[in-house]
Amino acid sequence: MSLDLDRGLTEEAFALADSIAAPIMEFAVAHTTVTIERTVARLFGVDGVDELGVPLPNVLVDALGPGLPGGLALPLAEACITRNASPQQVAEALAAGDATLGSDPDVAPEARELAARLAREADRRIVAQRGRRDELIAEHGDPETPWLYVIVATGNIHEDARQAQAAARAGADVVAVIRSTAQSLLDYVPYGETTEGFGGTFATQANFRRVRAALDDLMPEVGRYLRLTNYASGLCMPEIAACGALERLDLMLNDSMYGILFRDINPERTFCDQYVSRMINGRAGIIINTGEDNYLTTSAGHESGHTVVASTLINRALALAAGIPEPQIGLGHAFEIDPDRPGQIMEEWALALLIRELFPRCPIKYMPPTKHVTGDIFRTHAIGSMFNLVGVATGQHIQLLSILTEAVHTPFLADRLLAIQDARRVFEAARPLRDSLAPVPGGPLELRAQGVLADAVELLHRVDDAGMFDAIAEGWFADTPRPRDGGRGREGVAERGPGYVNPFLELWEPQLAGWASG
Amino acid sequence: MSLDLDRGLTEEAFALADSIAAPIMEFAVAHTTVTIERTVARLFGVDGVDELGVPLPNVLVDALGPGLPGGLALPLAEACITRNASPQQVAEALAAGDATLGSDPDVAPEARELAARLAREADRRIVAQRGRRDELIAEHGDPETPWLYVIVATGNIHEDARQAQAAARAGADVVAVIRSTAQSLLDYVPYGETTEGFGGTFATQANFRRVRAALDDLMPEVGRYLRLTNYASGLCMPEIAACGALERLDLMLNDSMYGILFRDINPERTFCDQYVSRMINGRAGIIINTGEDNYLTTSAGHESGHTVVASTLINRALALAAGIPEPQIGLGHAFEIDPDRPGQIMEEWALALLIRELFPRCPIKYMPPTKHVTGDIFRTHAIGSMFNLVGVATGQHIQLLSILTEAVHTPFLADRLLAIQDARRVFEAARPLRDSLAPVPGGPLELRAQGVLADAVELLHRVDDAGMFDAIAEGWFADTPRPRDGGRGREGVAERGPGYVNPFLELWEPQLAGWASG
Amino acid sequence: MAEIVPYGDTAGDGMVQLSFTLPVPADGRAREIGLEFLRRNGLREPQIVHIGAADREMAFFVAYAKAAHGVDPEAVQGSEVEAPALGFTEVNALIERELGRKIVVVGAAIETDAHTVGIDAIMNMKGFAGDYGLERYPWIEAVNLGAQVPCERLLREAQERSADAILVSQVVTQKQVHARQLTKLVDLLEAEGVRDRYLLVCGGPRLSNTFAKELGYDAGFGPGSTPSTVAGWIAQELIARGRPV
Amino acid sequence: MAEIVPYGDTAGDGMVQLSFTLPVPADGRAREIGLEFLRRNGLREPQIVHIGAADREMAFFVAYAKAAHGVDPEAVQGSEVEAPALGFTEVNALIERELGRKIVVVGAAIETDAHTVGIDAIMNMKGFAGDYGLERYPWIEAVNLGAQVPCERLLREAQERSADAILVSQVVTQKQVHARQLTKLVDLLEAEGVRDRYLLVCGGPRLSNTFAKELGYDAGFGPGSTPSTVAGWIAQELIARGRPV
Ligand code: B12
Ligand code: B12
Ligand SMILES: Cc1ncc(COP(=O)(O)O)c(C=O)c1O
Ligand SMILES: Cc1ncc(COP(=O)(O)O)c(C=O)c1O
Repeated sequence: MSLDLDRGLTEEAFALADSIAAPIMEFAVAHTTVTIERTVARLFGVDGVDELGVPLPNVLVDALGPGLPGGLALPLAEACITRNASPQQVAEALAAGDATLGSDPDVAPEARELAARLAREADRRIVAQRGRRDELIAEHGDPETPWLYVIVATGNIHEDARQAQAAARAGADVVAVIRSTAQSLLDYVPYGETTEGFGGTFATQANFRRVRAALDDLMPEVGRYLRLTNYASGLCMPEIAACGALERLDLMLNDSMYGILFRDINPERTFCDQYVSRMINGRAGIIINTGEDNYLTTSAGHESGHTVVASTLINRALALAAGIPEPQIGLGHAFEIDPDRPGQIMEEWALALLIRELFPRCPIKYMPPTKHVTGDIFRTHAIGSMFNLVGVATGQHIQLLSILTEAVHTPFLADRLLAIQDARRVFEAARPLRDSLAPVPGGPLELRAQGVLADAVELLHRVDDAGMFDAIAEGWFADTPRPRDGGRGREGVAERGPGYVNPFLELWEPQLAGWASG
Repeated sequence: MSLDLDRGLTEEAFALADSIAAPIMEFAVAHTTVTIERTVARLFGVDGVDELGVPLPNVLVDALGPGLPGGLALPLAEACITRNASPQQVAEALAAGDATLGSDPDVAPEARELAARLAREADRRIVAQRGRRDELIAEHGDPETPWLYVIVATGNIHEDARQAQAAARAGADVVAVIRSTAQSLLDYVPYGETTEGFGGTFATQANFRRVRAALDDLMPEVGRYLRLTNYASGLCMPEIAACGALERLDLMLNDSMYGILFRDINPERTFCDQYVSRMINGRAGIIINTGEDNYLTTSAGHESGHTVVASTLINRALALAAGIPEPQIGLGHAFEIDPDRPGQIMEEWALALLIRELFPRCPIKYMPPTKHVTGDIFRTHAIGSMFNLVGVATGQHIQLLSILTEAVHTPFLADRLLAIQDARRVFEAARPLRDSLAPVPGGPLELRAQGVLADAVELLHRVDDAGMFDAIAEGWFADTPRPRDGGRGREGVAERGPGYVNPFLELWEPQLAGWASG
Repeated sequence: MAEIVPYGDTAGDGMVQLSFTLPVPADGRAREIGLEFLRRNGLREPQIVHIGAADREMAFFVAYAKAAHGVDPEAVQGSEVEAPALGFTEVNALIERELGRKIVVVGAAIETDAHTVGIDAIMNMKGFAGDYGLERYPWIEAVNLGAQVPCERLLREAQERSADAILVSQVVTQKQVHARQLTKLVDLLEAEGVRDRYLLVCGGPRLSNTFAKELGYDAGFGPGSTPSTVAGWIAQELIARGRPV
Repeated sequence: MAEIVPYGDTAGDGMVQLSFTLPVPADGRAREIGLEFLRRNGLREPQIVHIGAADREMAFFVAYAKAAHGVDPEAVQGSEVEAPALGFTEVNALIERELGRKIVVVGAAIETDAHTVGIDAIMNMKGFAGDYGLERYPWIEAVNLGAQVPCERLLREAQERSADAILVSQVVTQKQVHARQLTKLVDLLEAEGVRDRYLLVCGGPRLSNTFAKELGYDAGFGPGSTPSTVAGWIAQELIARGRPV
């Protein structure tokens, strides 16, 4: 299956996306945020909470004071040297009121060295997990695409682990643990294994570890590598990315705009955070997943395909700029046009094929129908099956399975089973369609795909002219206007001053292939 | 969507089918059967039952005695003249033991004339119903294809009528009333409105009338012509066809081999009966539906596509030979490959497209998955939805809707509703696919279709060589061997002797375009 | 009126379809366990038509059975909100004529709930399924506070704007979080002694009018609600309550 | 062992899914009528998640609710036929060793039932899902009489061939026609005083071993049965009964 896309137009689209990304990257590399600094603490090995339940990375960065002068790395390293203690011990002492963050010029050179060493150690741990993944894949095998991606969302990590195993036994390739409502608005990462959540389970490092172990245990039984996912997006993107890197998550939801549009997080904050979080994801070999599917829940699906395409191009440009190679850029899109609309299936097919063709090397992620499904679970199941057909016929890489109770509740154990069984059946039964059918030149499907691409390029031109911050403020994405100075978390953004030190950036930034040239 | 079919091969296929049909037709035109003679009685206006419940047409033909000398028409007409009575009155008198069938040479010429007049009257009634259908279609409109065809099967004709109306309100275009189990083995047509049946409702003239009226009443409300269907196949093909003609059925299941293969009816009997019943169907403007779908319930669907194709070609040749024009030949085929088989959807698509292309002017009828569906009603519903997609994408004319409880029970009211809603949605959503996608030359789908056609031609060659009676005896169709002299109802076949008179054949046979030349 | 029972194949057969998962292996004993489960729950003539393994020790069942009890529709109280079938123009005309001033409406998705598409559909210009939203009504002043609004803030805004009606959306229902959050708002209004000042309305896909009333709301709107129905009901109710101008 | 309840979202929640049609219009009162119907049938915390019009006076409901009662799996009697897990070769070897003669089996779809695919799957050469049918067993003489065989004829054939086992298929179940027809055969055997002479086995997609036993059969085989299980059970049972050679 292949569309007759205008090469000139696609090249224009990629160039525009790079041009749009450039000013964002300029802003990002010039700033830091509270969560970026907390990430330094986490990667230095700081974990746990104080007696009020405040995570120690927050205790440290709060101690740093507003403006985050110079960043956390040096003061923390200095304190380590002065107290001859580990970062964790310093944090605990600080929490107990027994310490302050040093600013001792005498030990500065030594501190820089310590910071650099701690960073290299963290980097080694991350790279080791990456290597472990490669080993396990070699040992247990990698599933065919589309990968079957399911979510668990009980609120209780132990039930989640059990249901993740059930799903894997049934055939799931990727398991995502959905977060509890509103976690993305917390300016800290909760701690420990959790058993209470609404609409999902808290993303914590311990919870990651719990489900990771459950899946690792099962690989010999199911005979394939099982992937684990969680969400970076929110107010703690880089911290969660760090947790994910340490606990060997395989994919992470990481969108450059999701927090802005869907959680009213400040745009400047998000653009800084996504950059560093993506750098970590990239280093960890984690596939990022972007969230363009969400646009179609607040805008009409059949009118907004071009916003999805434009956004995937921008998300890709920003991911490349953060050092993520294309095989780790899982751009998102969705089967989300009203099923009662005449021609819907053809239009979905066209968009899915367009995304596939635009990004041949990306593990694109296809999201299921959600908004227009109803409590008629039979109808939802059938629509989901059609989504599976389009997914395999257009060669999607990651298929987030549609659940028949999408409009009712977070998936029951058996709901997920039905979804997996349907996907397995349809993928096998329809796989040869991809080589069997081709778009009729000038037919409705090809025209639709070409039209969406043309509209996307037109939108990219406007965004490029206006600049990304203004485009978002105008509500051009997801019909949701977000001003540059609005939203949560802006107070946590600070300029990287001249004395700013971040040994991770020193380690990783130079390796970037040069974002401006994409 | 169009397949690159070898014109030489398709022409060969049609020619072989004609050649296979010829000896069958030779046999059919040389014989009559008890039900053919009872049909004469019915069309002469005889209806009702005797005090033991035996239908009067049976009383008459039983009186004729074995060998059916000369046919019923003349003796009955003679009795009418001698007694100055209508055929109905003669039949009643006969049943009461007050009359015999005359063989009075004196009135023979007059009787021939009366018989011819009675036949012309019956023909006028049939033609009037046909005209009425055309009027009603002009008035209320004809639905788009694929027509939504559903079955009702409660056993009680009044519930059937109610459910037929509910289905029509929901969007059904064609309603079939399924017959009670084993009616096809009755060598008579039951009488009156019936309220007891198993797995279906008896096909009686009164029952036809009851549902016909229910649908006619609803046309103004739903704004389209509503079609009614029943089954001719069995031991009473021409009689039921006559009832259908008189009560304005619009479609009738009428297969030249179904009774033989699936009801173990004698092959000679069936070939005679199908001929006369089809002549009546043709005259009545009724679309016949053949039953190739059934083959795939006793044979494996993925191995037997070519038997379906071969059979449609033979069924078509026999229908043309009985005077039915192509727009009334609704050849049947089915979506019946095991859904767990890799490539199943591609193979189904290939077969559906092949049938569509072979018979561009026939209102082909597409039958749903039945054998491989299970009590997992969610799975069955999703498979049915895929069947709907393939149906509309390949341009099927009549789509017998899949029911989610196919493997459980005859359809509940709501089961049918879900089927209709799914079909309506998918047909609208996927209609443009037909003009959007084309088979890739040399791709798996095209190769599959070409392979099935080649196998069908090969089978036709073998059948042509062996002759149809032997082919059936060998079990080449539906994996079910049926010897020429086996099965039910052979005792009801008789040669048309030299004195044989059938005014209907005299009326209709000369109009046939000459079956031997197709 | 007499009791009615479900209609499956024919009138009076009482058939219902069920599916459920039991923590037992999907082995040779599963069918009888499933049947016994159904019988213990009062279902008659149960049939298990499908058993699938949902995990090693989990069996998924699809079943049909006859309900033991019917229901008398006449005896059932409660229904969806009954609003006058008025359109955009009529509602505005009604407010102008009967109240002579703009109705002030404040709305939000409260507490942890970030789902705004529902409340937006009712309040924003664009509306829902071709029916304009409250913002477009010249005789309604509609203020949509958006997502995850704490109850305290919603009340403050309502007070500052002298609202006539408070509109609350709740979409996430897992572990009854919606019931808790909706109750919190009622408690807050009562604690401040201002419950009577507002028409208190909630909506969401898992809410019903009856349930809303149980929680202390004046009305609850379920899935598929349209702005004009909501507007019509509010106008009618304010007029009926003879609210001073 | 303790009682178990259904597992929906989490352990112990007791959730079941239902769907049903009530003869009421799908209007504003339908939801409450549906909820009351569920409550009257003992279901707890019912939720109606979908209402569709199945006709003018017919509403189709999809619902979720909690079951009021659990079930103790240990206390449940009965199970599918327990046959030795033997394959083709083992079963033949067993018959040869223990009986030393061929087992004779006569089978049919009886009375009005024309569905032969099930009995063919068990008896014919080809078998089912890769498992050979009884005809292929050198130590079984299998006679398949086909469709719509009257009970009288089946019995006659069994007598003439001195069958060890009679195999009956019943697929159509509407209005309990299968129960009637199966009972007819048992009655006939008893009337002739030959019931004990045969292993009497039935099968079909809506049959269970327990139900078959209630009707007076020795065993009943449900959906997905395989020839080797049936053959294994018959061989084992004949041996256990110490049937004279
Ligand atoms: C869109 C969507 C989102 C978007 C929301 C974007 C936004 N700005 O609103 C995003 C992607 C951000 C999202 C996130 C989450 N969601 Co969400 N989401 C949905 C989805 C797909 C559609 C909801 C929707 O927009 N419906 C369309 C509107 C028009 O319908 P409606 O809300 O019913 O509104 C109508 C009526 O109810 C009524 N109404 C509604 N409110 C009000 C208020 C008043 C006053 C009145 C009068 C009427 C009224 O009128 C409206 C018009 O008719 C549903 C699934 C579904 N199909 O229902 C899940 C769903 C609601 N989400 C769910 C969950 C769990 C979440 C998350 C927690 C995790 C997750 N699964 O992603 C997060 C966190 C959200 C949070 N903190 O609350 C669950 C809730 C489960 C439950 N019952 O508890 C659902 C059911 C999906 C599922 N099966 O898991 N979600
Ligand atoms: C194929 C089929 C037909 C074919 C039969 C061809 C033939 N030669 O058998 C034809 C087209 C002729 C037909 C006709 C009718 N059928 Co039919 N048919 C089916 C269908 C699609 C598949 C049945 C099948 O072959 N299954 C595959 C076999 C392998 O499975 P099985 O029978 O369950 O057998 C297994 C086990 O049960 C067991 N088993 C079965 N028998 C026995 C016996 C013994 C001794 C043992 C040990 C084991 C055993 O072992 C087998 C292998 O595992 C079903 C729907 C479905 N998907 O179930 C409807 C179905 C059975 N038919 C039905 C009906 C009503 C009819 C008709 C009355 C009307 C109609 N709808 O067309 C007619 C009349 C038939 C009559 N007089 O009996 C209904 C029955 C409803 C009910 N529960 O009462 C069904 C369920 C369809 C429906 N939903 O309406 N049918
Ligand atoms: C890109 C992305 N990030 C994060 C989330 C989840 O975020 P939250 O935890 O805020 O619901 C989603 C959910 O749809 C998403 O698409
Ligand atoms: C062509 C044809 N005729 C007749 C029938 C129904 O026949 P009976 O009444 O024997 O079940 C069918 C059912 O599938 C059929 O396909």
